[in-house]
Amino acid sequence: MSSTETQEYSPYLQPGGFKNWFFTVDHKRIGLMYLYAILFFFIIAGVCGLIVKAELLAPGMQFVDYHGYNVFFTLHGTIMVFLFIVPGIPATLGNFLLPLMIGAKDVAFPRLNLLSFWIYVLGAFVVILSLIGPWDEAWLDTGWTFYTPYSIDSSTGVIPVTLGAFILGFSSVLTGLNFVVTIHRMRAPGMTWHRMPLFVWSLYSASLIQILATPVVGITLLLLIMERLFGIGFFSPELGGDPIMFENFFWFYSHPVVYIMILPAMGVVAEILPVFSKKAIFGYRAIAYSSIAIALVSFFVWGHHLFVSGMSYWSRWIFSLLTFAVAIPTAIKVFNWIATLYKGSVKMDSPMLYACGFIFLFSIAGLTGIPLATLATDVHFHDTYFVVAHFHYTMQGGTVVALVGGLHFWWPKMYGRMYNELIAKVGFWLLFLGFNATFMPMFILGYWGMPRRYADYMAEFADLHFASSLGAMVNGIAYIVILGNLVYAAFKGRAAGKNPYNSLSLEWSIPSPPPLTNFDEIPTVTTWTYGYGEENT
Amino acid sequence: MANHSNWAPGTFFHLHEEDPVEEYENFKLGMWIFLATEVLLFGGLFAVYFVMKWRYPDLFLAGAAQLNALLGTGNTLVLLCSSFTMALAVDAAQRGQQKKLVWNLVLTLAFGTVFLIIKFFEWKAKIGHGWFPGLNLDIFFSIYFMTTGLHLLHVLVGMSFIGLLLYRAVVHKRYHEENFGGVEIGGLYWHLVDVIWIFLFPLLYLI
Amino acid sequence: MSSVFPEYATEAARQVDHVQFFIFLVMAFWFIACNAVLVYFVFRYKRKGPDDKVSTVKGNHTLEVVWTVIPTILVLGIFYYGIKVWAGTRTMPDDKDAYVVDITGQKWSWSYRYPDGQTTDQDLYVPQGEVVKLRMNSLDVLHSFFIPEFRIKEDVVPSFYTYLWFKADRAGVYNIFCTEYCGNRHSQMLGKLHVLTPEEWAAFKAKDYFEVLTPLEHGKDLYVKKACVGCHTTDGSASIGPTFKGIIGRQETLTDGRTLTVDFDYIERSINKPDDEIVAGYPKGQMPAFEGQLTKQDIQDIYTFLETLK
Amino acid sequence: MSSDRKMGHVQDFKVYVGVLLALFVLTVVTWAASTVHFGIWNNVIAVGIAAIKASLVIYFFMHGRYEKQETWAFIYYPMLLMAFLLGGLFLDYATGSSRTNKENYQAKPTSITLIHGEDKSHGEAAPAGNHAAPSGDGHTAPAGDNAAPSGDHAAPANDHATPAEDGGNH
Repeated sequence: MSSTETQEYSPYLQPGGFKNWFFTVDHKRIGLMYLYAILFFFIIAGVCGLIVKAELLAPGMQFVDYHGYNVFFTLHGTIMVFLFIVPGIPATLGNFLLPLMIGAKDVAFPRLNLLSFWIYVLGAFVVILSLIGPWDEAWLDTGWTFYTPYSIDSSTGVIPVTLGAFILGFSSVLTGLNFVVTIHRMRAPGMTWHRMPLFVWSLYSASLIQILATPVVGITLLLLIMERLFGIGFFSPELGGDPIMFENFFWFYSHPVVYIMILPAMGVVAEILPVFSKKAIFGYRAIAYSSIAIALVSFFVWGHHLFVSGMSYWSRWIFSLLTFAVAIPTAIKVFNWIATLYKGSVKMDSPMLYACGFIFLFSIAGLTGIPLATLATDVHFHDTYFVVAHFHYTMQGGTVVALVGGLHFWWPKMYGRMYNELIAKVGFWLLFLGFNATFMPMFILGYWGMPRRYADYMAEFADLHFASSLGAMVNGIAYIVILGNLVYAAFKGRAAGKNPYNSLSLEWSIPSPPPLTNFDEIPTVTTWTYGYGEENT
Repeated sequence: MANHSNWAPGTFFHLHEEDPVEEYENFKLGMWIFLATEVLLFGGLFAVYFVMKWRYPDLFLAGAAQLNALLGTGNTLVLLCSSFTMALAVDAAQRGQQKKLVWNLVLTLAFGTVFLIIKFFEWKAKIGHGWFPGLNLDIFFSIYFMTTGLHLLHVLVGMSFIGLLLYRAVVHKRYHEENFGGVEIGGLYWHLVDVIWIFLFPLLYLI
Repeated sequence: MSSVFPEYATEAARQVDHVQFFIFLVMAFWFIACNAVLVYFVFRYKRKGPDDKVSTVKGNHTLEVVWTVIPTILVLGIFYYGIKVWAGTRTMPDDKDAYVVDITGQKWSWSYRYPDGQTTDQDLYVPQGEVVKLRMNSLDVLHSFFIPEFRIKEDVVPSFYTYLWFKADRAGVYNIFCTEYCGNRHSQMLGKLHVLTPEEWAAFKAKDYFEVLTPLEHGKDLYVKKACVGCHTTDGSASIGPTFKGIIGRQETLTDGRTLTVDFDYIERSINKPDDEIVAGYPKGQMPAFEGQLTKQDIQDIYTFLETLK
Repeated sequence: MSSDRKMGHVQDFKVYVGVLLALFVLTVVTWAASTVHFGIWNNVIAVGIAAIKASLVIYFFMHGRYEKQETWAFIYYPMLLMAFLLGGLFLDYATGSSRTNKENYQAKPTSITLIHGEDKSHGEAAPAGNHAAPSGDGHTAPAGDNAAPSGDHAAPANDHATPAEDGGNH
């Protein structure tokens, strides 16, 4: 046990009060503030998603008109991507756990960490600002991809949202920068690169992408704003611009950003599996290096978003080949996770349930990516519901399930209280059922050629849409159950010990909730964080 | 900024202390990474430049002919000198020579303002011809105003950064052998601004 | 092989179905294999007590190499098969005698021009068994021309021509979708592709395929085909554009304050150049300019249709 | 305070002056190289000399020579990404993009016309359709997928005027 504190131990949550939260530079509090902000936006975007699904319940327009449907699917996309899932795991669990896992007192630049949180809030405010104004003038209806030339001559609030996304880009770059410097320079003595937890490896590769991809979308959105304000002719065809160039620049950022979303989720799963199967992770270096490999390869593959936009023959040929290069490291990770359970002693608590659910859903997501990478089939599946199902399996089935699993796993560490295990399991199965009921029919809709972003559809697609919309309602209820359980546990849960799941990782060696300066004195790390087999002799 | 005692620990004004050499190395690595993002920001613009040059080659030749290469070369030389004096300023801070540090910072700011003045005349000439963003400009001048405008913004940010360093060096006498990190960071940023102009000058003015 | 795809109508589509079926087999195999092993491990190694004997294996290099090499080979195989089929569908066989149709996409309606100058709206008529090349261009924003039964799709880009080609083997009526988001009525930008048998095709070329419409019916048909229905209602209810109920002879005040009674000249001027005289209170720039697409006779027919709307 | 490791490295004065002179010389060389017309090679030369000047500044002025390998990673990798971005873009544009330019469609009245004053109509609203002022851009109207085995015929023959042009005749 670390030497007793000079003054008695007080968790990081005291002292409270607005001043101490508004000006805090403690990475744990900033992690919590991010958590509250992104869950708030998750609920808003989720409601928008449910409105979209409610509208698709039956052919014909029941609840909203065409413009309303376009507004809500745009809001669902924009808020989910820029405000919830890009900050997502790195900003919440990443901020909270990175210094704890590598044995540091705080991130490299604490003030910059606080600055990037308030830049995030400013960006979120500017995005929400676009909703102020007349219904058919201000509410953005261009889809979260802002494709020109529609986003140039659309009368709706493109400028506030793109400006907000530009500002959020800064917050994401600064967080990435903070994490990379922290991992490079502030690891505890003895914590070599190959003794770091795999969550830190995945945060490192996600931060690399955040740093290197975000500036390109920053300049693209800036050019879009300039084009709308000053009529500078980069993207609009009348002024000699090329709308496909916008697509190229947008997806040069937006494909790496989907790997920012999924890599930390893979890191969380790689943390949960060894703890609940009491066995060392299988192929530590394979998983660590495939995280970095995905981060590097993710910059070469954006062309598959433009397969049908009139690209040249050889351009499609090469981008299809490169897109398959991303499938290999992902496959290696999945195999290594499954091998981790071999000859372990598996305890199916709720975090483990989420981790196995992640593997199940993510294997569907990964495998349905193959027809989208193959040119022959992608020409048919492009911009149909097959793509919608594919990326929801990756984002919701992957990232959100891993985020919720991670929250369950580290909740005792964050708040020092345990959640109700039964409700958590019920919540998982409700989510699993609702999610599959929503998105499995969409694959078949994609086969039939039902295009994306359609407010109304022809009669032959009606029954699958009906089933999918019902599933979406169950999906929504599941989140209410899960988040309610966690929030209740944060206040009234029974006290959790220092290490309820007796994990060997560094963050479980300090009392929970951890004191302000994490470690009394920086620990020297001598063993590997997954040495489960050896100790118990 | 001194740690005000009445703030609770772990807040903006009451940080835990870090070993100065450690902090210096962190600061420098962080700055280099930030420079990488700036390079990619301008990289996106240069990519637009190359694509549009491919699509409208003679439009760009005509546009470049329209620009005043002499002013461009002048600007390049001015920025190179400002980079030189900035490097000397960092060198002076490392050696702890206060007077040389202050003089070099002042010289860098002077070269910066000369750059701004030349840029002002150039833009005034362009606007005189009626090519100003907002008049449905053609591609070349859109790119011209976009790149030089963004670069100008970075020059202004860099100069205010150096102004802050000057204020701290003169009033607080903060920079000496043991604590010159701030000057080095300012220098890195200013050199980046110069490097971007080095790439921008031939592409826009000469070819 | 009963595939979930809609019935294929071209040889190229049949091959695409084969590629997808092959990929589906690969997907199903790996999915079932991985998750069966996972579920087996979960139950086989269920935790019995706190100090179970646990293996300390950390990794296995040969296994790592095996499950890197096998997916790589598999994935390259899929890539090769996919590229070979796609090259067949994408490159035109020989386009000297291809039947070229010009397609123009504009906000929320398709219009087609045939080599002999004939034009149709919304519905495309092509001969069976002949190589047809579609040369596509958009007048305002990005659209995308998609025929699910042929498994072909290509974006329609303003200021550029993009092309698609197919050889329809089976006559019939197929759907046309717009799959690139193009604004308010993106979901209504539909059409039908009629693959005509040789004798129907001969009738179509001789221009008597369609029964001759009276001016009133032709006006009503244009009202639907040219997507006026999207923004102008006939029952008086408000929409993007002014309603057509009782429009003839109505007093309208324009955005620049002038007031005028709606007559044939105003209708013709606002059809050709809508943005010059917008009625106050309605958004500018929403209505595409039909100048050059509608003859004076067409506008006359539309006018006769509007007169009936009291 | 473990200050045994020295902070930063000091270079002597001559290094800085030498680098400055080299930069001046290279600027003049760039200007000279641009006056000679090498066609496409002009771009490569200009970017090459600029890259040399940039590496001089990074290596000496920014003390790049003392930086560890992790910092140099963040100098090289953005350049690699730029190469990929440009490579991906020109893979599409240069190898015969299957988007052929509409034959008589051109961009806005260009600065060429403004200079020679032929087209005084600058400033009027850009008509949505086509413009008269042609500025040759032969590059973008290659024969469709000229890399593709068949390669459909060159820019469409003139008898199919663009649909928006002549009225539909029944």
